[in-house]
Amino acid sequence: MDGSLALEIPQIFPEIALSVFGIAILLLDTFLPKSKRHAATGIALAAIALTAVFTLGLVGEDGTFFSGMIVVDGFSIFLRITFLVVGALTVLASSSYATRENLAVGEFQALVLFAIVGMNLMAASNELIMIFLGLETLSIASYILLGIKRSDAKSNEAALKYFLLGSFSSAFMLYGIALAYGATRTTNLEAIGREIAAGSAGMTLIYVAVGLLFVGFGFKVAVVPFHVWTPDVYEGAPTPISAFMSVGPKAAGFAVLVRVLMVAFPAAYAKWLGLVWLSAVLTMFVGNCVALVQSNIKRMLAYSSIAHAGYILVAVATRNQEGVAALLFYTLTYALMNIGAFTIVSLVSRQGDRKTYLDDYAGLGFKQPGLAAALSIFLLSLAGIPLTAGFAGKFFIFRAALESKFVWLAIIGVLNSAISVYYYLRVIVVMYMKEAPDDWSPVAMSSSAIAVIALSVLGILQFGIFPDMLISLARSSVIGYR
Amino acid sequence: MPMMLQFANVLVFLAVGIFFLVFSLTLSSLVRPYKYSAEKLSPYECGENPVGSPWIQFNIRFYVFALIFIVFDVEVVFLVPWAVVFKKLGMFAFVEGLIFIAILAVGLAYVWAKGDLQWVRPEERGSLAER
Amino acid sequence: MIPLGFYLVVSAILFSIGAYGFLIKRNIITLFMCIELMLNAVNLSFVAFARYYALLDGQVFVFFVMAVAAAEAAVGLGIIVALFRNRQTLNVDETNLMKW
Amino acid sequence: MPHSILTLITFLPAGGAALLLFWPRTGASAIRNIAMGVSLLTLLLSLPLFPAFDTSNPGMQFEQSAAWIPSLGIRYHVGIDGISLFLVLLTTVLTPVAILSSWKSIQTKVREYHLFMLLLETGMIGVFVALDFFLFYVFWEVMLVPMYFLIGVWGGQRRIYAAVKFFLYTMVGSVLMLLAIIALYLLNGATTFDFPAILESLHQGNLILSPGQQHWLFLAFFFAFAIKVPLFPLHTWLPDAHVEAPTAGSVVLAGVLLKMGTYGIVRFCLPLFPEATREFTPFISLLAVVGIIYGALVAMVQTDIKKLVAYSSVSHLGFVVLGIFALNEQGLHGAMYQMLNHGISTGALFLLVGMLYDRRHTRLIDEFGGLADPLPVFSAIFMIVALSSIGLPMLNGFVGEFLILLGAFDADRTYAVIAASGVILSAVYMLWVYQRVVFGQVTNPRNRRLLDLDFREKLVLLPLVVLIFWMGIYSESFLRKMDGSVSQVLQHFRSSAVVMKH
Repeated sequence: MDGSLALEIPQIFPEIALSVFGIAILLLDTFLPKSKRHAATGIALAAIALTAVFTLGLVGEDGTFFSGMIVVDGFSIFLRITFLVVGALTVLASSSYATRENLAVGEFQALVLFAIVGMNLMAASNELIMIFLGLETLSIASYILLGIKRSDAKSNEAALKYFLLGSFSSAFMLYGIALAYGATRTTNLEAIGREIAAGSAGMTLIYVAVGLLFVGFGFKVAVVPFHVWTPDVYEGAPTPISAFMSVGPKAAGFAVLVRVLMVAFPAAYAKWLGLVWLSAVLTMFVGNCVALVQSNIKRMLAYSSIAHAGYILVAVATRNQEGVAALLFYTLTYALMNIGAFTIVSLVSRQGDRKTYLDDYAGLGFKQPGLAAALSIFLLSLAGIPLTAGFAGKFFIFRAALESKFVWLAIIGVLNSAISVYYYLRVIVVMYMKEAPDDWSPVAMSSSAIAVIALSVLGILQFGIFPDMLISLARSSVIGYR
Repeated sequence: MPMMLQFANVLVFLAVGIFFLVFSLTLSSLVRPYKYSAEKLSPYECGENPVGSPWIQFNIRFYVFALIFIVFDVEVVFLVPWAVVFKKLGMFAFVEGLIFIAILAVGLAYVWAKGDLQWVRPEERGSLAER
Repeated sequence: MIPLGFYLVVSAILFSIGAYGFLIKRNIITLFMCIELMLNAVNLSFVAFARYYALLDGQVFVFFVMAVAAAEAAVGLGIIVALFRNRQTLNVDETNLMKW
Repeated sequence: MPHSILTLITFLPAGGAALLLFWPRTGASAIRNIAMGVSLLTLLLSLPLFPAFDTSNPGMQFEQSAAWIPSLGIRYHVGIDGISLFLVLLTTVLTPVAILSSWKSIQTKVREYHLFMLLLETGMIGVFVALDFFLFYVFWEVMLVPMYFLIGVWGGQRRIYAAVKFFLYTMVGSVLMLLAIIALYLLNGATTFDFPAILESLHQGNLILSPGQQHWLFLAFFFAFAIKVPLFPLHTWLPDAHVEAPTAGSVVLAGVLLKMGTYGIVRFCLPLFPEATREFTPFISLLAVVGIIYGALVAMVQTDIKKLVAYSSVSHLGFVVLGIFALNEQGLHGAMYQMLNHGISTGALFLLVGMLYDRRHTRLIDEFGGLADPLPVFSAIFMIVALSSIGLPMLNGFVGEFLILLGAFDADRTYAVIAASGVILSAVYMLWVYQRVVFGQVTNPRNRRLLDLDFREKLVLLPLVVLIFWMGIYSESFLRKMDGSVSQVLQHFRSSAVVMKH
């Protein structure tokens, strides 16, 4: 057995590489003199690049490995790449942030790498145990990242709230796993699917299990009614980490949700569809309507990210390949726009994340046109205006919804995106149509932040104007998926 | 129903235990004399007079050590089963185990280098006064 | 021997106690303990199932859960310590810089 | 004529905008010249379309089609027929006029202003030339953004409110249209977003829409267009937007943006959903007539000239919709013609109001009076424009309204009669405001020493006045170009109606 296992190690090279580099960065951060520690960023980026190479090396090696624990398929590879993009942008954004807030850069980057490991394992896991481990790796890393500003009470509070609710939700998820295991004698997703199909499983247990799992994942991806932690956590967290939290764990959570629901519990579709449908509608409405009245832009983006989780749930509900492809497209592009927006927010918020209110953006439009234009593009993309990736993503999702006859879900969705335009426009209004205060202090830019913003803008326009490449990729990677 | 019988045994034990407890306590309370004095009512402090409140704040360091300890204590959970079937698994598992231990060792080194194994962290020496 | 149902009921009760405590208690450490209680309730049902089906993987799962719980405990205590250093309180009602 | 002419015309302004983006913000005059030059070049490029347009061919001309998002069957497909030809020309004419008109009045953030102006032109032309649903929707939405900024940044007191209201109204309408577009695409076998192709398969009977589907799809499309027109109950965004927008913005808004709604109805609703069109015609004509009367009456009581003009557009667009839903040649011809008239005369009116405002920084009617004395040229042109918007024979307005009433009379007499009374009302408020502003003694001393129109302002108004006369006298030369396409629309309409029957 050992031989075969040893042969399968290449399948998790990406994760191994990330972990090794993460540990290396930690040690460097400890033993190197302070002056050399900023090297961590470069190393982290190198690690991510290397991992990307390994991941792309897996293309075409579809199959399950480590006795069914790990699955390699287009879906998981696409997601792994997505997570690497998220990670790279986060690393870039946080390097300048960490120096500004004088935090330990090394710890920061290492933890981001560990978080990526967790997300990758989630995307690639074919096993409830692996899902749990990946999720916890991600969660524990993100607990620390949220609280990394040890002397800042808001950061502590964000970390604490996420920690308590996070572990609370993992308990629910675990219980769901336990019941699924009890009902089907296995924790392997495909095996569970087979057992249920064979009718040799107690359906009551299965339904309860699905419900509990949905609660668990619902917390992670912040869908109503499990969203209450989101605004506080995003507001209190170090801004690059808010960005990371709003895209990385969300995408990973949705990936797992889709895989579990479609591979393990297709038989319970009729049951979980109701959950997803209702939760999607609630999530869109609550997210958008509460976002309308926010004055703190970080909270506003938090509620907007809740709303976007709602759109993604629409894609989940469709349960067809179009839907999953749309989900992949959406999570990647959403990552670009949200990280971009949060990066600008963290720049504008100045040292100590103080200026995060709408009024702090007054007059930005003509004081620093480039920055404001970029933020406008991100916001318009979030609002789903054509020629931005946000529109393309919504377009694909609603197309999938209509294709599987979810007309009302689609109508509610588009009306919500019309509502959302209002609060995204509010920021643009303040930037361009209000005069700057007299005590205006220019926003300090940093090369790495500029890189993040530029990359995001380019990505958004690229995938917005010519989405063909990406959507075809997403489609081909979900072939035969469900 | 054999299982119920097993429970019956438990019940008997329970009853007997409770009986002895109640019996001995009541008996002693009946026979013993009642003479109160300040010394007797004070919490037992080796005959010394109690100083200050018993509710004192533990030094936060204890928590730090506790949570460092937890990690290594869980290590055993994995090492014991690994050690038990160690021979059957062979080289691959052996290497894996070593890697596992090595990672934890790195963790220990990290904690050590950060100065968390000292009772008073170097950078906190200055602020020791108000502790 | 005791039927599976008993264990499941016990674990369900423990889990509910944990969840209930999490929702009503105010001291962070207590919340923490409630979560641990829930995790161990889950462990109980895992072991019970594993024993019942005479499968080992359920018990292996328990190991992982324990390890993860320990790691969470470590991080959680760390967060709590940091919070206490800043706020001198462990009452969740007083950790309310941000309100939704 | 190169086959990519339309693409050139569409994206030339965008290119100019890109140029401005990298132009130093200092040197406003240079920026103005660039913007003016680009828009004039666009105009020059678009003028040859008029003679080159083949009257005998009712179909699409100057077509260009290229794959854009193949995996979804989305193509970059542009082309014009007799219906869109004039709207494109109208856009290319009005944009330089608008830019020239804001030569003096816009002094802040000049670069951004002209940047948005040019982007807006690209968006507007794009809407009229796009033949792929997806492309159409993209232009339709993107065009909102520059307009939103034009109103919101360079507008009047309540500009932000007006801008956001304008954006949200259109947004709500168009998202439903998006769903309808996707639905149409899926019903047609999820192969193409190409409008002619979908229309074809509809006529071939490959695509059969059940009455229910037609019903809802029509409503989704029509709602979006009706907001844009705006049709009576949905018009409330218009006065705000018009009053708050800068002069050039109002000109473009009234001149072109409103036409997108009516254009969309003619282009998409009629051919695609004939039965639903029939089903809703009485209701919509009613709304149109209500709009005509309501707009006229409200315009009558306005104290602000600009608001008056704004409400007059509500009334005029009511005529256009009435003409369209007369569903016969005269009506549709009249509607098409009236679109252009309204674009020109209302545009001119807004320009005149703007010129007054530049002089007195007020638009209240009471502030003026006896302007004929200090401002003879202004008053003369104002008279011509007012008469054209009333619909005096020999001027452009007459032809359109006459044809519309003719068509409406065929369709439904009562509506035609009521609408006719609307014409009289429009004469009342126009002449009344003219009399109050221009005739009589100079009541307000501040008006005594006003300077008459300078060369630039005359230059701004000249093309519009010329068009007013030309279109009034040689209307045939325009109608002939439209004829083929208009009758084809109606014939599509009837033929597909027949297909539906069986």
